[in-house]
Amino acid sequence: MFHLILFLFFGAICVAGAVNLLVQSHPINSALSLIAVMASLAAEYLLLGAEFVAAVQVIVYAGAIMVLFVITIMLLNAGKEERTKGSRVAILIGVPGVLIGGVLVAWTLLYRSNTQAVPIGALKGDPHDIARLLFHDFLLPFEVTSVLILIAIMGAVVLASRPEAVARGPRKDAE
Amino acid sequence: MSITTFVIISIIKSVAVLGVLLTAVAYSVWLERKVSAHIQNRWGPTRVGPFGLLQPVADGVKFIFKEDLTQPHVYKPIFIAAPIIALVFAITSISVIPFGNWVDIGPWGTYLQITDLNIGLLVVLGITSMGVYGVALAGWSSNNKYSLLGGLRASAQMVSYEVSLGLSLVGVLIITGSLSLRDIVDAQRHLHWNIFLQPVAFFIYLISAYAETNRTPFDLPEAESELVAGYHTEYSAMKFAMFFMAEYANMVTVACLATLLFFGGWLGPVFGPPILQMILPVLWFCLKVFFFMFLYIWVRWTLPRFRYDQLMAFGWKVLLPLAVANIVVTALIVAWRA
Amino acid sequence: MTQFPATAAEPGQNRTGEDRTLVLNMGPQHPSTHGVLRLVLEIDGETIVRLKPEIGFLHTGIEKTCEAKFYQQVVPLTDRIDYLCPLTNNLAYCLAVEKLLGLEIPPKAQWMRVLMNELTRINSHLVWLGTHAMDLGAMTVFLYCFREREDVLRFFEMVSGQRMMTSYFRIGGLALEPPLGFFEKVKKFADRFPGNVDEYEGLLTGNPIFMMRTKGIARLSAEDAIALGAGGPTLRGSGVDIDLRRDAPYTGYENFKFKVPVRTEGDVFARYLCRVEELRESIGMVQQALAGMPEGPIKADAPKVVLPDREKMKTQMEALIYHFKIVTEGFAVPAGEVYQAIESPRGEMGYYIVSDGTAKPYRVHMRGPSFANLQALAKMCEGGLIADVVAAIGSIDIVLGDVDR
Amino acid sequence: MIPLFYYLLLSGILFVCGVLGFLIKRNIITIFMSIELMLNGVNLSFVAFAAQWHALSGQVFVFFVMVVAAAEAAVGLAIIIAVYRTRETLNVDRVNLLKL
Amino acid sequence: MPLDPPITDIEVLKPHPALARLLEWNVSVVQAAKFDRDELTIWIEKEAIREVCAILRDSADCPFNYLCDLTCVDWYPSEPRFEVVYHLLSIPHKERVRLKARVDGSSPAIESVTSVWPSANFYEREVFDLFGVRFTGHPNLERIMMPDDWEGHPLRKDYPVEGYR
Repeated sequence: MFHLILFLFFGAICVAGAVNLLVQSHPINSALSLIAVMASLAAEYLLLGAEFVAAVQVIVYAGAIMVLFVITIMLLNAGKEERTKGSRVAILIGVPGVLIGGVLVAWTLLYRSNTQAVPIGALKGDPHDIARLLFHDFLLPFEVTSVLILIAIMGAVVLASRPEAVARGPRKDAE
Repeated sequence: MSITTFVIISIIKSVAVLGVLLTAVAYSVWLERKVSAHIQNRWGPTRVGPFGLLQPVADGVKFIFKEDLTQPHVYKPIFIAAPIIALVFAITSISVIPFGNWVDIGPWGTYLQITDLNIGLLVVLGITSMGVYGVALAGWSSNNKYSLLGGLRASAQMVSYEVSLGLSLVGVLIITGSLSLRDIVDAQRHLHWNIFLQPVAFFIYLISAYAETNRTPFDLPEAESELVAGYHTEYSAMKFAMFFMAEYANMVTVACLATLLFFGGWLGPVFGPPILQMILPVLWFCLKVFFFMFLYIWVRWTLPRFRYDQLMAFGWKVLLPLAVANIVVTALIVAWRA
Repeated sequence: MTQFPATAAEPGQNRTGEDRTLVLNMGPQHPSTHGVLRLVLEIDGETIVRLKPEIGFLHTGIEKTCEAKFYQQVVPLTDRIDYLCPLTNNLAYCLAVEKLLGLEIPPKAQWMRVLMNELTRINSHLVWLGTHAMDLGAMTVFLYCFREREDVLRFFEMVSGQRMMTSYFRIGGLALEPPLGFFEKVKKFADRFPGNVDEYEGLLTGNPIFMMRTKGIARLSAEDAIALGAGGPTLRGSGVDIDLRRDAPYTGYENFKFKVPVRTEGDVFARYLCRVEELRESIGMVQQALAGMPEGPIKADAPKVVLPDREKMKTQMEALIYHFKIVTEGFAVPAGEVYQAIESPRGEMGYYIVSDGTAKPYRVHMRGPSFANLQALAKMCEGGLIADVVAAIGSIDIVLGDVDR
Repeated sequence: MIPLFYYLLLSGILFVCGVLGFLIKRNIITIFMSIELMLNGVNLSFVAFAAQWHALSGQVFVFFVMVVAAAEAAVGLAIIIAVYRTRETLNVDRVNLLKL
Repeated sequence: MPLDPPITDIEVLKPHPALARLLEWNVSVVQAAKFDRDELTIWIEKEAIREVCAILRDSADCPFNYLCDLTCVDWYPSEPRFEVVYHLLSIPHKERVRLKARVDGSSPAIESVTSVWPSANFYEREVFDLFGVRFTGHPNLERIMMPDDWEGHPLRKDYPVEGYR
């Protein structure tokens, strides 16, 4: 019961944040609501017993990725979103389509809701076990992603630095 | 233990820890003023109470009664939210810090800790990493160029140094094999303090922690000689006080963490009657934390500050490789021993 | 900081293409502009693209005021120009008028002038050192410096009754005899002071962070320094060996032995070292002045120009008449013009006085060393970072009263 | 005991919100954030299924998703900055030409 | 110490390096010279001032490479009303010389020496601000001390002490 209340509480924050992200016109507000979504998702993970995932969610998602977003918004001084007409097709067909799809999925889930309830903390997301899995069974994907992120870092540096700075090489101090 | 007792004890513990933390914050401000004064041939606060001991109260009253300015050009919701965010995250991170061992109070016994998570260290890191938002948003929402530069600097600095801070702790984790702060302390019994096993990691941690808490020589986000007051240029009264408290609360947290991870936490000689045995560990813990606070203040009033690019270069080109090397060496030794 | 929608902010607003720059207004109220200086910075990220000093916030029209005063009434005005070295200003003015008059100053007055002038240099350099270090984040040095500065100000108070606006040097000599016990106190200070300088240097000179912040920062080559009219330690830090105390001695500086510290690097650290070395040389000169202080009168023997002693005025008719005449109608100065330059702590301080033969100066112009040094700032900073601007401002040691006059 | 489909429902809602944001938002940064929202929704179902089937590999997958998201954010935001530098706008409808 | 009478005979003053260099270059630019109280003053044709400065700066045996000061004196009501005064210093030889150029009051203007010494920039702006003498060829001739919308030039002798009201 207690857990259900907690679930509902954080679930409500999640949904509210997600909706707020859509409604707000200023990107910084959207970013903040996304942070709220992520933080409450971390709480949901805790409820599911995935402690480590929850911590990483906060550190990586809320603490690093979203900081990048916020810095970008600050750096570009992004103002209020201007409402251009844009591609009508996306809105006219996409939005109802998505809504219908969402309703369908929900209906299916509710209709075939014979899945068991998830026992809280039944599966401890213990760092020890996760490490064993990550460094034994999933070693290759792990290494591949590490290469991926290295490439991403290099790509980001090249993309974001100015063209002439790249051509010139690192800035030399006087002499 | 029934759920009611649990809730009651938890609430009592939370309130007690919050009270202790806020007092510690207030008195670290007093300590800073006093120590800096003595470093600089001054007296520091002397008027309010004996040795100026009531100065924090006077400061608090002053902050409350100051006019709370909200400039017309600020982005109001975030301008108000930013100091709250900074303070809340700064205070929350103390929740998993253990102050001492098991204590028995009458029929009940408890750990001197609000909650013991087996990923306690990660929680502290996670929560402190959220503290960036307070600073960044304050800088952005003030709609002031100095604030913006301060906010950008702060967020870049904190994100960068978080990397080396996190990596410096990995060595300790490899040795201990646990993320729980209590386990880490327990592993340091018999003077096997991590400072002896992981000296490099300790210094990386110390330096990164200075940068994380924006203290001299890394206080660039609020470098008053360049950016007036950085991200809190436009803040006044209680909103400013919140940033101020957040800074000192972060200092306390970081000092606690240093004590727990490298200096054996509450471990120390314990003797005497039971009541003394209960108090002594807390005393050792407090003394060690006090030492780190003093170190903070000492460094601040001795060193000049870095330049921004030098700071970033130092973080990425010196601390990060050092931390990685430390991890590799530690891992190799541990593997060789095993 | 958006208080001044000046035209200067306009050119930076070109938000087209690659060079999007931001105009940052540093000052007039900013902790590290050392007064009411406004710097319009055009920055690209944190790099300075253009720097433009805007001055005049302290302009009080002293040059105009001088034209309406008697010669002796100008002395207190000169204190207010460079408020960190009031005695240097007094000295420059008095020397200029004495040159116009052709007055001979007795030796004791000259030696006292050197003594007080060097104490003023110490005072000024201490303020510079403290604020410069504080700009770079080292706050403790500031209070150490002000501790010693307090002693120096006490000496000023002893001789003149004022801590800052001393007006101690008068045309033809000094205002008063130094009080009893003055020399002993100065001696004690002079013996102690080198140890204090070691203390400051201990906090800064070898400090790696301080070196990182100052070495190679805000470079100024010797050619640029000369072309931009920089003076004093700013010039000597760039390797130009000039010191007017040695090269064009005035008020008896030829009797003193001192080294002129010169560094060739031309960066902030070189200027810092020059000034710290000057602190040591100055205290050496103070000691020489104390050791060789001659006896004798402190005022020139020129009753028409120099106010008589109080006692004489009350006992001798002639003295009373001269006193009355000097105070009410001043003294006529032969027509002509002089330019008297002396070495102030900041560089060449020149007083250009034109006399038309009456009791009031026809034109007084002060060549402020800070005014000249400020021009070099843009050259030093462009291409550097914002944080370097702070170091550069500190290193040229400007006083806005001297810039704006 | 919370039924699994509660989690799945929540995850679905988040995902749909992400898609909607992707469709209706015009600010390129917000669109990017919508993608992150979708990823988060998916992560939740991963963790929920992991708990359901007592298989930790679901949680491990979340890590990979996070790593990919981090890489994507780094590169994506760098692209956004580069685009903003040449186009002076963050509106996707004005960034529809390959050439300036 | 009685004052020596000023020497105004150019022939006597010839040995001074600055005057010697100028006479050697072009006799006609030197209007007059005066040696008074150990200081040499040379009056220069105002049209030639920039060239004279350049010549003196680059003079081989005694380069006057440092511009100490640049200011102006208002001799209202006599004409030519203004005297622009340049104080030069030779850093290697520690020699000083004062150059003067007379500018008449109707529309005072003189050539700028910023191309010779960049340091003249502020000084010329100051003279422009306070005396209203224009410097042709100055890169940024605007008010420096007074506000941009100030009326009049305060250091002129006909400027009322209390300002225009």
